[in-house]
Amino acid sequence: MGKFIYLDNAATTKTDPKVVEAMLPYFTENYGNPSSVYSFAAANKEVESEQREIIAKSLGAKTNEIYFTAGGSESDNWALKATVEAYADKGNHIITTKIEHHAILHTAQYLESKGIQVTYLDVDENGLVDPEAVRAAIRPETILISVMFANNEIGTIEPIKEIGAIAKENGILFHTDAVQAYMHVPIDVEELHIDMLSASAHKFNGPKGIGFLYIRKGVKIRSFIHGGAQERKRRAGTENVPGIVGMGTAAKLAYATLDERAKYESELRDYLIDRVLKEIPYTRLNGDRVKRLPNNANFSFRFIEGESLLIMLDMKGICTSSGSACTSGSLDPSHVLLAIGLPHEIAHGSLRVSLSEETTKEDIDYLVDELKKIVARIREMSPLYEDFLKKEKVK
Amino acid sequence: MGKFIYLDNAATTKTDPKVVEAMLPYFTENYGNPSSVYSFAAANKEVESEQREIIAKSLGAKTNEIYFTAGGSESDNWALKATVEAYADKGNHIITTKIEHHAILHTAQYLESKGIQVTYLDVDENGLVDPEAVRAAIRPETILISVMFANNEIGTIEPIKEIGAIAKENGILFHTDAVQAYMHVPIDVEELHIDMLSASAHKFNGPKGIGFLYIRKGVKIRSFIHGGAQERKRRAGTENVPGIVGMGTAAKLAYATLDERAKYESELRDYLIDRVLKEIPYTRLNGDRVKRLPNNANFSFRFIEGESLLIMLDMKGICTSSGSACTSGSLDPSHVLLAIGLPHEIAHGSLRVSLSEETTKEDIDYLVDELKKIVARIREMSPLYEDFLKKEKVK
Amino acid sequence: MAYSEKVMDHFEHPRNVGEIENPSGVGTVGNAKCGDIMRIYLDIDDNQVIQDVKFKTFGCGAAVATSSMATELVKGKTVEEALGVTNKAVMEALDGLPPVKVHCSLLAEEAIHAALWDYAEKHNLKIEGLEKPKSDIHEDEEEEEEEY
Ligand SMILES: Cc1ncc(COP(=O)(O)O)c(C=O)c1O
Ligand SMILES: Cc1ncc(COP(=O)(O)O)c(C=O)c1O
Ligand code: FES
Ligand code: FES
Repeated sequence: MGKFIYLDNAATTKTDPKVVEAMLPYFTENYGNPSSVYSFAAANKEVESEQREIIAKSLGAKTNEIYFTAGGSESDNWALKATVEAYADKGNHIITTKIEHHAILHTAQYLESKGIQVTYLDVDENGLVDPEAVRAAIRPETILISVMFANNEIGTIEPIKEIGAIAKENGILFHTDAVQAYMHVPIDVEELHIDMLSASAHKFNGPKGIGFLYIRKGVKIRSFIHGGAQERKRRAGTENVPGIVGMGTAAKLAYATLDERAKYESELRDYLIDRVLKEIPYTRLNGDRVKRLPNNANFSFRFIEGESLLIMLDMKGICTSSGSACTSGSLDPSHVLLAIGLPHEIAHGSLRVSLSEETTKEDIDYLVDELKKIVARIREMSPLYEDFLKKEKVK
Repeated sequence: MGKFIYLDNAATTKTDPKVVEAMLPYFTENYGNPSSVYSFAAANKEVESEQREIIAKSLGAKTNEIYFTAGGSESDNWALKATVEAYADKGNHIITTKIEHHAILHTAQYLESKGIQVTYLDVDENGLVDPEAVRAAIRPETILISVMFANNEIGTIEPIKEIGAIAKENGILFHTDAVQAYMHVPIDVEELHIDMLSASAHKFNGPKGIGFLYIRKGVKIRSFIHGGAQERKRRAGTENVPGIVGMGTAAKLAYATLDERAKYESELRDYLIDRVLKEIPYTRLNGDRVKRLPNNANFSFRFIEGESLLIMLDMKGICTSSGSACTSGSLDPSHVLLAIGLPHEIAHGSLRVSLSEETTKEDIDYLVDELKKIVARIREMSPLYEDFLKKEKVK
Repeated sequence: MAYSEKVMDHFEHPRNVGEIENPSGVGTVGNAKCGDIMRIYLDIDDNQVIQDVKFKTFGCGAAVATSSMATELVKGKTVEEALGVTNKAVMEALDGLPPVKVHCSLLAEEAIHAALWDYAEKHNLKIEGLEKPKSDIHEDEEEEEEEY
């Protein structure tokens, strides 16, 4: 297969073999339905609750504040839709931002179609939300503020603590989509005044198809999936025991290494950013230089279209992405890059590189060397570059 | 551990080791996000589509009519909630039955709280829905009929074909919760006029946390989980590739053995039913004697409370249940048993035994032998039995 | 993205990339806003035979491959024959394109037409069947079912 360098860990991660090993017995041996009476299955209730505890601890939360879901998208949908229902008598306005993941944005748009008022806050050129803008957007009928912890495309980490404080001060619920941040930066729901938090296991070396929603005790919460009495009657469906064990195990492993991983990855990330900006002309870094996920780098190369770049990198065995994976079916430029003010044609030429602890300096060097060649080659082909050079000459 | 006889396959099944084996590479090797551009991950799109095809074929459906979900409960919620939304301009009435799984019932009740009219049809003493009652319940504003394929407690198989025909005749959508029936009885969505069908992998030796909703082409369908463009923009969330492969593999294996399994299990089931009814007095079979799932037997033992029975069987290494697993948190007698007309005290003393192809005649003999002893022992303790015996004596 | 081997080949080794000095005709279509611009240069001799053709493309893999294939298809053809090189012909020559990428092949057809139009204007010719190219071809692009 030749070279294979996986640099799209923001899209999904490899499930840790230790995680898979922990899951295995729950498929063919301890396969009981945790809601059953007999001991064979009831033991799985215990196992589940251990995983819940691991996750709760990692957030400074209580065990019964963690609700398992099928992933980040379900958690986001649940948080928004259920809050809007439970707090309908208080108001009908929610505040979010223009750079949320589609799991929030499309849900908010859906809610708009049901008569909910939604404010989509602007961000600055680095993708930062201004806490004062949050404050200014609050109305008497505001029931929820939902601001992502860190952006999935440009990696910017939002001022969650400040926003949490403003929410608390105003008695408004605060939800954060931490799918990209959880287990990549430290999070304490008390310190940050977070009332609800979404996460997804496959973003931290856990399995796909499992995630959770943290819901602070006291928050009125309605079911999103109605039915059986699982998850304290809040989320119906036979528990995905192997998935839950996988997520718990991944959380345990990731929590233990959080600091050193963050340090390692951010040094490598900075090395990557420095080399690219220095060695490839007409290039910009998207997202905040400092307030950024340890494993994320996002560049725009002028005169270049993203897909060609991805395919050429793929031919060299390098996996990267141009925006979020789940919208790659779409041909529109990223709403995030437009929100930070990039013109369309530059937004089209962006590249997201997301590292893992397994990424090496050699990988990065190989990436940058290939990138230089590929960018040069695509620019050769680009009518925009031609026009640009002609104009430059005239000057 | 001594004896271990698992007779609760309606609650969940053992994941087939072949299924687990098929899933394994998708955790640690082919872990790519199927929506990504590069070939490493895009290959998973193909794999996904192969699984979709296996499932479609097993139902006589088209590949693009299968939508993956996180399980039966999500499928049921999606079918009902999205239909109500998409067809709001046509009407606000849905028809279902009193013996549905809670994933349907609680969803219907939720919809009632939103102003939807719901008719809950009665069933006869065997749990059968009368197709003519369905016809009689239809109103001009009826938009959906949802009748389960087979009941999860008493195993009764409903007259789906007749109901499907009535729905079709009247231009009304027909959904069936086939979570218990799929891969246990043959289903052809064309022949049965089914427009939507819910299924869950862990009920046919696939993994937990994955299921699907069949949606006939042409049915207007809204998203239930909003976000990314997965599942033809209908169900957001990074695809659970190992889960999907697990479900597809399980479907393939189960489809190939459907007839012989059904034959084997129903013979064993009949042997069990005959022995119990003959050897344990004051006992009745719940559910239809003939129109019944091959693997389900459900008994009521008078003067007995179900939980004691389960625990004593558990002590003998036998796993069974009294109703559906997901309501075992509740102390109410089963709504299904009440719907078929059992008085409360008898409904409390019921036992569901659900077989698998691994169940042997020896297992059944052991169960019946133990059951006889246990039932006798509990009755010894029962004041109801004491009263009954005294009354009998007087006669 | 399921590209055919032909598409990948033309993407990896695009034919006729570049510029022609003093071309007989040049056409640029597309819109950088939508993420694609294609420019085709034609060198046409006195017998209205296309002697040389070059392209530049800012666009996705399909756009690059269709540009490359389109230039191959028109090279050596007469102006009239070149008009017959439709997006369908380009797609077929590439063994097809994924549905979301069909419009990229339209771009190639449009770019050739635009270059021919430029040639006709410069030489005061009227070419039968050639219409003034639209500048933005993305207006009527359709994806699958609409609602969410
Ligand atoms: C008839 C029926 N419908 C729905 C469900 C829900 O399926 P799941 O628990 O996989 O969500 C079940 C089983 O629990 C069932 O038996
Ligand atoms: C910020 C953010 N939110 C939500 C999601 C959705 O998570 P999932 O795909 O696990 O449903 C993702 C990733 O896809 C994400 O990056
Ligand atoms: S006696 Fe224990 S549940 Fe009622
Ligand atoms: S050129 Fe528009 S997406 Fe291919």
